[in-house]
Amino acid sequence: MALHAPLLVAAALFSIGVGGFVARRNVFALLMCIELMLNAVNLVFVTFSRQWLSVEGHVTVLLVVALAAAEAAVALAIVIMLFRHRETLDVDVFASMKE
Amino acid sequence: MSHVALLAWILFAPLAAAALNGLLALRSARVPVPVEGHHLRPMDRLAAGIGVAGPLAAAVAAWSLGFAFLARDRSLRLTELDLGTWFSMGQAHVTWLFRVDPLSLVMVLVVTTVGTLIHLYSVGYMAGDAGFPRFLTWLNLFTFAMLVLVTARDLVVLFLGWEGVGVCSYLLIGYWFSDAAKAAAGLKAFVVNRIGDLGLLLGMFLLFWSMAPGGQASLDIDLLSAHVTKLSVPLATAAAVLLFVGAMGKSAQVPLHIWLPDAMAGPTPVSALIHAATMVTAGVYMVARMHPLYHHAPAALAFIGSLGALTALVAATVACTQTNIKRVIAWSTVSQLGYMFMGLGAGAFSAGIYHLFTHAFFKALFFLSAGAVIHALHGEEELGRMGGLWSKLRVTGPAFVLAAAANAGLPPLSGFVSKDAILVATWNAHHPVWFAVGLLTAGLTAFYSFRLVALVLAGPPRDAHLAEHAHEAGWAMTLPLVLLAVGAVGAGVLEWPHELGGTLWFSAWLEPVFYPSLDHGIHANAVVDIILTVGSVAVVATGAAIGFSLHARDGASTGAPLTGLQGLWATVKRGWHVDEVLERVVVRPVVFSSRAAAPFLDFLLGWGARGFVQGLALAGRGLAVAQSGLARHYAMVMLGGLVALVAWAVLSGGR
Amino acid sequence: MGETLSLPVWMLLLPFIAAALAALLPARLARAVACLAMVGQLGLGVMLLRTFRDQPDLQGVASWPMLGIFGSTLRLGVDGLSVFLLVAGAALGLLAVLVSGAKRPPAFHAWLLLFVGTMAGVLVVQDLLVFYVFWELMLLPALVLILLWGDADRRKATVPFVVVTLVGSLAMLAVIFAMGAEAHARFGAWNFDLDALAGVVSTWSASARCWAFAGLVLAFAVKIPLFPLHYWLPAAYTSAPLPAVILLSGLMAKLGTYGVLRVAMPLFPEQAVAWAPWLAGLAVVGILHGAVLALGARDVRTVLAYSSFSHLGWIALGIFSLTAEGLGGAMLQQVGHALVTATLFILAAWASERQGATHLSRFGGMAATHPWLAAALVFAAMASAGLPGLNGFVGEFLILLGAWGLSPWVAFAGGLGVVLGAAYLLWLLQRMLYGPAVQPAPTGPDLGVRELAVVLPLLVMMVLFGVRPGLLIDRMKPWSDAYVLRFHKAVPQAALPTGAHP
Amino acid sequence: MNTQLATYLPLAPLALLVLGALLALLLVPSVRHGDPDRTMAWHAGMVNLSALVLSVTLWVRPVIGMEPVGATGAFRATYMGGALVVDSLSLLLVALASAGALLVLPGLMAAADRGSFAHGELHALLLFAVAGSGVVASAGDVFTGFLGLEIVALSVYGLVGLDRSRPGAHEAVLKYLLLGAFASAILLLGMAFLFGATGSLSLGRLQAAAVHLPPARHGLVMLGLAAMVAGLAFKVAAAPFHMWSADVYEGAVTPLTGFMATVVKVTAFVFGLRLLVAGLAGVGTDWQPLLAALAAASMVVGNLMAMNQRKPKRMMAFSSVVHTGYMLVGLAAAAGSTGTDAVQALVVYLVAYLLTNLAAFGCLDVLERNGGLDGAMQRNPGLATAFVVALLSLVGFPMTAGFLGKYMVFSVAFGAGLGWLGVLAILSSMVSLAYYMPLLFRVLSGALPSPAAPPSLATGERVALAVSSGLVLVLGAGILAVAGWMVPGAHWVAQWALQSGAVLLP
Amino acid sequence: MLDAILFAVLSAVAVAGALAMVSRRHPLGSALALIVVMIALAGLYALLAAPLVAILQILVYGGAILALIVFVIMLLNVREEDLAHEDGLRGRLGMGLTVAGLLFMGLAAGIHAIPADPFAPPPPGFGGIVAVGRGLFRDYAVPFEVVSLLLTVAVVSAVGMAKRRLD
Repeated sequence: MALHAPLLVAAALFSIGVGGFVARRNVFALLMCIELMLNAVNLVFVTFSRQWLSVEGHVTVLLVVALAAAEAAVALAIVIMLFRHRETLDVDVFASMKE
Repeated sequence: MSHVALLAWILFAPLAAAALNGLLALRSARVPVPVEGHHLRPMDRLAAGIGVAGPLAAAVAAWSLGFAFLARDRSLRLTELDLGTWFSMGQAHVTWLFRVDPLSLVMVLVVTTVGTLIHLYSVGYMAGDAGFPRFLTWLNLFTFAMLVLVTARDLVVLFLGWEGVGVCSYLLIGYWFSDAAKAAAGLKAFVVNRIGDLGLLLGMFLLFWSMAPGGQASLDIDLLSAHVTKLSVPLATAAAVLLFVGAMGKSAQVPLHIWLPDAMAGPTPVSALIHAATMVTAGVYMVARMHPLYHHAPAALAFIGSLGALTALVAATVACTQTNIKRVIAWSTVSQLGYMFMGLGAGAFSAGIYHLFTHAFFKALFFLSAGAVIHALHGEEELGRMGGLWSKLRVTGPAFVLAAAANAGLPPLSGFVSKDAILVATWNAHHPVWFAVGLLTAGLTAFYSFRLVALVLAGPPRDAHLAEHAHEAGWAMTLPLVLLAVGAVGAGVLEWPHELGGTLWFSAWLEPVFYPSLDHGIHANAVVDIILTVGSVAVVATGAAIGFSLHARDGASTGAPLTGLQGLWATVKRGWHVDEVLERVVVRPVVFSSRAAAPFLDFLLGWGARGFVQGLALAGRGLAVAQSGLARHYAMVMLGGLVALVAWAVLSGGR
Repeated sequence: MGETLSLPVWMLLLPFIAAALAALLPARLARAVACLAMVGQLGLGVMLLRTFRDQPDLQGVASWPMLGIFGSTLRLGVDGLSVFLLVAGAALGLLAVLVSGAKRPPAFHAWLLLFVGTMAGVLVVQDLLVFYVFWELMLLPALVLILLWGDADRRKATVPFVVVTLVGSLAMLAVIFAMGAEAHARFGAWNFDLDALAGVVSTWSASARCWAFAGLVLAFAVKIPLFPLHYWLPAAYTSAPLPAVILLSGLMAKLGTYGVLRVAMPLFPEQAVAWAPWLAGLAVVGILHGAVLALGARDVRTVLAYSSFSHLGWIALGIFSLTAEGLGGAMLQQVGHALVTATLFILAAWASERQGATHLSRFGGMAATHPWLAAALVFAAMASAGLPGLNGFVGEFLILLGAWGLSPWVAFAGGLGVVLGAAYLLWLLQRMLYGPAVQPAPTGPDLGVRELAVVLPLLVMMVLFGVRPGLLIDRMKPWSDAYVLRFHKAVPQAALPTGAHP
Repeated sequence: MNTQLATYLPLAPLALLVLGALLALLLVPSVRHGDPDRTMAWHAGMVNLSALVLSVTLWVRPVIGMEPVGATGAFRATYMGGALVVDSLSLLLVALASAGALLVLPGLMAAADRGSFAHGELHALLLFAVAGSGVVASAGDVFTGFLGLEIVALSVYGLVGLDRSRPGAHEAVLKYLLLGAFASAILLLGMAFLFGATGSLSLGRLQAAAVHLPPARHGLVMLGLAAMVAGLAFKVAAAPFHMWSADVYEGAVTPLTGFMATVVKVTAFVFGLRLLVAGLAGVGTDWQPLLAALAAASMVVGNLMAMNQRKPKRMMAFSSVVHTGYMLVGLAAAAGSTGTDAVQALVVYLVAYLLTNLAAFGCLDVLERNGGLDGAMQRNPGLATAFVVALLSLVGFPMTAGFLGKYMVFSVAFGAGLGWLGVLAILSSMVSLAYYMPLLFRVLSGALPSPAAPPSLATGERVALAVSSGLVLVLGAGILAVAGWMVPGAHWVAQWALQSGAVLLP
Repeated sequence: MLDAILFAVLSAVAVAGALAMVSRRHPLGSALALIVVMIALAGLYALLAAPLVAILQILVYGGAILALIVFVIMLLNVREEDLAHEDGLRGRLGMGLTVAGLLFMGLAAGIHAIPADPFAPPPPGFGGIVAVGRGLFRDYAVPFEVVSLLLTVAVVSAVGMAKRRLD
């Protein structure tokens, strides 16, 4: 099994996440898109540590997972706050500040 | 007293007088003392004393210097006063160097002598005027500037005098500044003169730089005269013409003559001193002073002569039509100046200067007597309200007639001699056209001179009331008239033609200056001269007769003598519309650009600068559409950036 | 290499110290301090002139080591070019303080002093970076003086003034950086000393030097101002308070021409020669344009502002004629015009406050009501019109003479400025002083003793410098001769104008 | 004390910050007696102050365990096999961060008193943010540094989001968080590729690997570089990754905006220095054009956007985008030069920028609270003067820190063969006049709003503004710091910056 | 060989799940799709000799994080109308995915440039709990500690914001 395939999968997942992020309006969808991107990154890390045969990649993946958790926590807190505030999950509603 | 000291006296006595009077003027202007009638206030007496003493001292010094010169060998008739460097930068080195030689001395004598008389006259004439000390200040200052002009050895110093007299003339024309029109006349005089001065300046520059390669870059008149022959003729011609442009401004040659008639707005003594006797002749003096240059540039001489002839004729015609006594004389002055330049153009420098000399006397007399008339009529200047004053003005009348006769050139008065000399010179210099013009002008001159005499003195008064109260002026005014009359009559002796058993003392006096170029060395043919003289006298006599007879009849109008001439008469009376033409061609465009064009240009500049900024701001607004406030739009832009970066990485990745 | 504290240094420091004092003291004291400081400054200037040797070299040199990041050493000093401007600056500063009303707040005087100090800095430093620093700082007092104490439409006036000036000097900054980087590459250390830079840039490509010269000239042309860059000037001059105007038109404008002489031309002589005819042309256009505008202007301050613009054109013309005569005339005119323009602005301001208006349609007949003021005004106007015997003439004469050396046509066109100059000045006098007295008639007394004490010395100096310009010009001559000579060494003779050959 | 322990002394500032932050968490609930708010404030202030003092002291007098690097007096101490590094640069960043926190603290407390925050979370999160930049400062590998950045980011999210008073706060924090997470993911992707190329994320090994990189791996490095630069560009708000900044700056309470614009940005730049100049020095020629492009884009876009802003805060946001462009010019120049000049210039610019913007935002905060900018010079000369100083420094007017920074950065740009970028920077300075000058004019001669009440500002704010604007002037005066006539603040900063550059060199 | 087939299947599932996730309108649907992706990824990790990571992936992600998300969705008892009415989602998605496709092509090109050398056989215990744990707690203690700090901050911010009654 070669190096390219997993990387391409990761790239695909990442791009899909990005595509979703720029397209969706539902805040949960956006959060999940970010999770998807992070997972793609993890795949890259794992792949390369498989290649270098170093566990550094694995460790990093674990830390990234933690990071993802942290971001998710704050994000969800914000979502709760906003939902209480405006009764909606639509991020496009929050566009009062612009040119 | 040493000659240098005399020269110092000549120069600085008027200056000192000006300074003292200046203080008085400031004082009196600040603390006005009410004037009652035609009387001198105490301060005015003081001012009068100073103001007359200054030029008088100068005159005395000048005469004694003159006699001292006479006593000397003609090659030694030279005195220089060196007051050190004025400024020195690069190759330009200018010194305060004043020099009196026979030519300068003639001018100095004219300025101081006639000047003194006019100062004296104006004491009477201006008595009771609120600004009396101021008037004398400027008169004195003018005398000083004029003396600087005629004694300067360096063209730059000469230029100082040149502009100095210009300023004094400006101040004196606008002396009654509360009358905006009078002040404006002064402004016009100064600006028109400035145009001439520019020519003079450029001429100096040309001379300076064309001498520079030879290492003789200098504006010292004598040095220039010494080296002028090294110049190529075209260069010399150009320089000569440029210098003459200055003379055109100062000496009121067509088309820069337009300021002189308006200058009559000034008090009459001013007209007499500045605009007849002295300042306006500065151009003539300058050209004569630079005679080596002009000899080196015959084309320039021809130009000068032709322009002089033109001026003489045009001005004479206009003079025939004027109805203001002073304007008649003013135009006649322009005409006479043209005469002088015609003489210079013919290379007859001494003749030109001689006419300048005599003209100073009889024209001053003309003006002063006219002034006396005006004084007698309480300021009335219109011929239409004069006439029949002969009986009233016992002194002024004869003086007026004498002045007119001299101006007309009736023998044996001085005017006849000098004018005849010029006519003969033009003929001998093979300029028949100039001669013809000169002759015609002589006739016209006689015509308007006696027209004036007739309209002022002869016949029944046109305004009985005015004539009733007409009175002769006091001694301060009549004495100068008498003395000037003597000069006007007697000055002819100095150059009485050989043919009539005279000797050319005047030419001889000037010979060391113009030698060897005296009258192109043309040996006058006595017979021809006689014929010419007789012819000219005949023309003058007829002109005089017509002029007098036409206007001496009672009820003679100041208008066109023949009804057929009405249209032409009007045109001529307006000075052939030169003023209007210049107004359209020069003044209006300048005014337009100053009021509209130039400000608009600046507006465009500012607008352009602001427009640039506005353009940037507009571009910014274009960018701002992306700043929609929607997170996903921002993300989209970021994504675009990321794609660009990645693409760049990939493309540049494979080394 | 020179001591650390010399007269020029003191003249640089004194205004700043005094400014600090004045800012802290109450109003009356502040004015007194400012007055004293300027008197002291003038005294220092006189001492400087007494000790000044008539040599082309830099004198009263002081130098310190600088922080390595900024350069090697900071040299200060004066030479024939700067010494008189420095003294003139002191005199104008004194004048400005004298005519600034007693009711001005302390800050006003502090800013005035800062203005003088920064301009002194521009004049004495020989390090391009520090020169730039003072050059920019100079703008700040000007800006504040106009913005805080100017008249109604001051905001409109300052925007173009500040923006145009800053843009210009930023162009200079770019050039300075490029040169500094070059020097750093050469010596391995930052160095902005003018002499050092002159050696550095000489190796640049022609096009690079061309751009650099353009950048520098742009910066200076804005201050002069040279023709297309002048549109900020009238508004700034008219809306600034009188003391500020005195310094603006009296000295700051001259610093533009000073910069050209001190920085642009020595660093890039070939470009200077190549561009001289065009720049001279712009100067002439400026002369005529300014004169024509002054002729048409309807506000007394505007007339004087444009007249100042026109006269600065003369100075620029003299410089770009590249002849000893023109240069000398320009240097003389730099001082002479400072004198005349300050006098004119002061007298005009006094006349306006008596008339209660600045628009000329409200003037008239002042010669009758205020004869002494009128006399002074006529006198100053004549000096400004370049009447021989007064201080305006010699400079203009030499400048035109030099201009002819560059090209007769330039001299002719510039000469038209002489005519127009007379025209607009006399037209100004005509409208202010002559004619029947207007209603409402001007109020207030004629010139008082204190006013005379201010203005009489100026008039006397006009005559003095008119009759004995040698007092200034003879001491400038060694410098200008050396300058022109160095120029001839720097460039092929063929490139120089006909008049420039010795 | 025994040397074993003494060798850990250099870690003291970092440790202090972290422990201080954690202690704050304990304090929040536990303080009952007295005024808990003041206690928290004192705590935060003290921790920051001592961190500042400690780091400066350590810079002035290095202790055991800090080996000198090069001849510039720079030093470095490494711990846990290079996982933690304390060197001149890290000390500088800690000093800057804690100083910045100190300077915004009074403003934030005033905001808290107005009911924006609860003091407890405010101070805790502020301390965490500073601790985060401490982590970035001392991170021995890229991932740790990134985590430090995330700590800063998360605490700032918290600070923005906690604000009750401002309606825009929620929207601001939402955008900030979503886009921030997006950018972090991109950054992580780049990091992953970098790891793939070199097999490690430790800066030391990265440096070694980048020097002699097998051509086969080059493409991978470029890929990672592109993605990481994109992520970093978001953190420093460089165009086209800047768009969040305007909205977030507007939404956040002004002192907090100041903190974001200064400390956060400076921290990200230090991370960039570590990653690019130290880690990837070997491939510097590759990332130079990347940064040059970003710099140009930031200057152009920032200027064009700033010109049209009505609200001063948004204007300042875009102006800080422009300044990011200037800093990127310095960073790009650092790639070309083998010497330390460019880094020194950039670091000096960072300091100047930090002080200037703290002063500017501080004044803006107070002025906005007290009747706007117009005519402030008449109402409160002191405050207005501070603001004018800040503005002039933003313009790059001589005798201000801004000029010092621009002078150094632009000239190194010319020196590093980036002349075109230098010229562009000058042009952008010209254009920037178009939006700085109006503010200046408003302050100096604007129409006085009625009623013209003198501003009310706390002593702390007075001190903060005086200190920041004063330091701006001190730095600027450095150019005339001849013969030791005046305290050469610029000299010290330049020295520190020089050493910071030295420690980055391989 | 078996690995290859497994890999292909799992990647296909992952990508399909991802596409499903971004295109589901209701967040719950997306969440379920995401879980599928997670599990598929776990499989890939296992194939890439990262057993521990694979396990943790399922535990933490499949368990914790998504549970959290779903929990919040439930907690807020979002009604249909509260959802973002994603009208025009298809269009936006098409657009977004196109641009993202550009990104993918870029990345793919970059990846393609890497020499595709086959993996060496992993040493025994590679990616096992021992190895990773040793790495985590010895060599990478610092980042580990920092992450703990990070989590603390996150908690503080989250609690601070979530507890606040909006007034």
